[in-house]
Amino acid sequence: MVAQNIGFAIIATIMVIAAIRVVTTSNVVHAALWLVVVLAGVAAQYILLAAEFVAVTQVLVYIGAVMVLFLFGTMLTRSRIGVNSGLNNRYSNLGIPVAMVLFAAMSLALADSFGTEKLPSDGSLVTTQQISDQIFGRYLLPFWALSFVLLAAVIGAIVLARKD
Amino acid sequence: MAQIPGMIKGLAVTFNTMMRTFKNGSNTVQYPREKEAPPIRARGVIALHEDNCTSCMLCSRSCPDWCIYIEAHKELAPPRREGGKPRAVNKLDRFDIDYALCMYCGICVEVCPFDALFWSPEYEYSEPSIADLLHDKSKLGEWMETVPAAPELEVGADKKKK
Amino acid sequence: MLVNQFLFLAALLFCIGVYGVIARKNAVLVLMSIELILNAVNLNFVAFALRNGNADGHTFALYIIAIAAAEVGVGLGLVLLIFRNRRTISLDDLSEMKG
Amino acid sequence: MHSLLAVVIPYWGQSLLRVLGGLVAVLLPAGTIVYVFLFKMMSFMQSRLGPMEAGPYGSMQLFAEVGKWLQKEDIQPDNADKRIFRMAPIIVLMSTFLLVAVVPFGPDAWFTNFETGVFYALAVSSISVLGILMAGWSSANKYSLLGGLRAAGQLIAYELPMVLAVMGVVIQAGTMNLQQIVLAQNAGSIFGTDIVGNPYVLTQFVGFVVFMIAVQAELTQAPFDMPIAESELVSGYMTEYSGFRFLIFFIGEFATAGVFAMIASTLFLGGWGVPFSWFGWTSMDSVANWMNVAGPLIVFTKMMVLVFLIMWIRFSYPRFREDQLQRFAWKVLIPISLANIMVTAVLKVAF
Repeated sequence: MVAQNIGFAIIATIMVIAAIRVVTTSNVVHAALWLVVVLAGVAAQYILLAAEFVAVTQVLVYIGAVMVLFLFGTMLTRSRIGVNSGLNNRYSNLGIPVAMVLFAAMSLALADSFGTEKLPSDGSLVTTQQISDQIFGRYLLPFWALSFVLLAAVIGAIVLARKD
Repeated sequence: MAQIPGMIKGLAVTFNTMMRTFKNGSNTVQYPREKEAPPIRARGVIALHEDNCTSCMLCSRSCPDWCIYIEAHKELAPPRREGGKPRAVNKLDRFDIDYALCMYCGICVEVCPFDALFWSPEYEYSEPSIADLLHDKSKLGEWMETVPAAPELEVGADKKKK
Repeated sequence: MLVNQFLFLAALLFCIGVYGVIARKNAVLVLMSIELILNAVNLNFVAFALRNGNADGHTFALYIIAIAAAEVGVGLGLVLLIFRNRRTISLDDLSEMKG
Repeated sequence: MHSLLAVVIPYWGQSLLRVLGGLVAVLLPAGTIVYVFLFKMMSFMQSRLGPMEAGPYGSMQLFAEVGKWLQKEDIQPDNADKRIFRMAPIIVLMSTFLLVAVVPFGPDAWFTNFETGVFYALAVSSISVLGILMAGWSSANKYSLLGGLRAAGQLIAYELPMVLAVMGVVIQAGTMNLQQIVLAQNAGSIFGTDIVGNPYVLTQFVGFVVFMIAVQAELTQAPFDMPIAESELVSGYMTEYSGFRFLIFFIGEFATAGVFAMIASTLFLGGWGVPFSWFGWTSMDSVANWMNVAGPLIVFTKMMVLVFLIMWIRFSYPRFREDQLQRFAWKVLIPISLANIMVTAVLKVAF
């Protein structure tokens, strides 16, 4: 149990620092790379939570595809090396109190409802088969909806990207 | 689909070349160990036959790279006939070819009216320093030893007209 | 491991993402902040899946990952189109309704 | 499952063995591939002998090259984003090391026995794209940037047919665990004859061809080497790299070729196993212990065969144009692999 907590603490610290760098750094590509660190940390947390399949999917889809798309997009829109001013808007200082209040509210709610409840340490490992049974059984309708969303996204992206 | 036979043929070409190299050895040679005999009339290095040179400067002027440097002075030579006037002849002081510039076109050899320049097939004269590629008169004279005898004319070729 | 440690981490990521959405002007950076928010939500789903001992959370985490991929695809398509037409991807400059 | 040659090894010893094994499993194939294929086979296919001076028959050439690269000056462009520039090659190499972690080398000789091994392999192989994009962007060089963007576009496009080709194997084996896939192939039978087991290269031939083409593209080897097209982009994303940073890219390229070939041999050629019917084995537990030693050699042999294929194609074909490359992925490979999945699924249900 202790080893897992130490792992959690290290990964969580790295994730929070990286997430703060994502929203404060003054270079778009650096922000994207910090975001990669956050996403890899999330994948590591999934492994701590015994969610192997979701972790691997996270790496495959987020790091392998989404972040590459991001980097692609930023590089195509002329992101320069070095500091790029003007990434924040006029209300940027407004964000800090909003985020603070939001976090305070959430922590109160979380501390109130879960307190020191422990995760089951001997929880049975969720197998890939269980997940697939869920996807193609109980949650088939959202899966269909999702496939239509993806199809629409593909068509939409092609339409947007075409020159004429 | 129509390209597939061609693609397989392409793979076969490289594979057959590999097997041939295994069996018969390569088309290349391992240079410092084995040396290929240069072909006849190979253009290796230009040799100078100093006695034939009259410092006429034709080679130097026709050189596209200006890599031939000639300096000479006039001297009085004894007359040919008894009691005649002494002749003025050009005495060669300097005849350098800068092989760092030379492009081995051979125009100087062609243009020389007195057969003072010859092609030699020697090619191993690279130097660690570029300045050493400037061959002077004596070095160019040494190359004369390596100049082969002129090969036989081909059948039916015109003899040089006198 | 406590349930709350994961939930607090997710809440923190969520709030950082919210700050990013409010504070950033660059469209790509706003999309990245939205990714942070989605990941915080996913972390919650998976943590609750372990707490409740079933695979529902995993399933929906996968669905959200797929949705996020689609969102980024379309979002970046939009950003590129805007960049092609306006030579800028600053959201403040896109407030007018003229084409 | 912790008896290697019937010797019980403590946990720390196993971990140490795994780390060392990982290093060997990445670097040894890379060196062998570079010497046997890049130096010698390529030369022979061009009717020349290749390096001959360093060591007998040029066998020490590799060490000479490494020495040369290590003593070169480490140049970083003035305008480069230095930190990212330094990180990029390491990320590319890291992807290779993560990839080798799931390849099984014997009944007990594996690094990790991941339940979703195939999926994991496909996921971590895509990390190298990040390193390539980082290298291309941070070099502050338009050729590098173009090369990086081309590489990213190509690698994403060919990732899809690769995943889809593997799906056929996963459906037929009914598992994503590479160890189980090896077992399914070697203990299986085709229509009752189990003389060669059931290597999926026979039943999944279409998948195998698609997978190998996609591997060729993922490695940016010759018909697909548009990202480093030297006649137009100098050397693509590697243009600004020199010295040991280039060496890391170089090792990464050929080590990844080796590891991908290992994965392909595990998926399609039966991996570390020999057909179990030869020795009368029936399950994983009845496999003799000496397979832990013979297994790596068998994997290595199969890897060499597959790398020979990859390199043979690399040395034979001219380069695709960028639009041909993309069209080939989206209009040929993906439909074929989708059809392959459909046919496999239908047959799996039917039998």
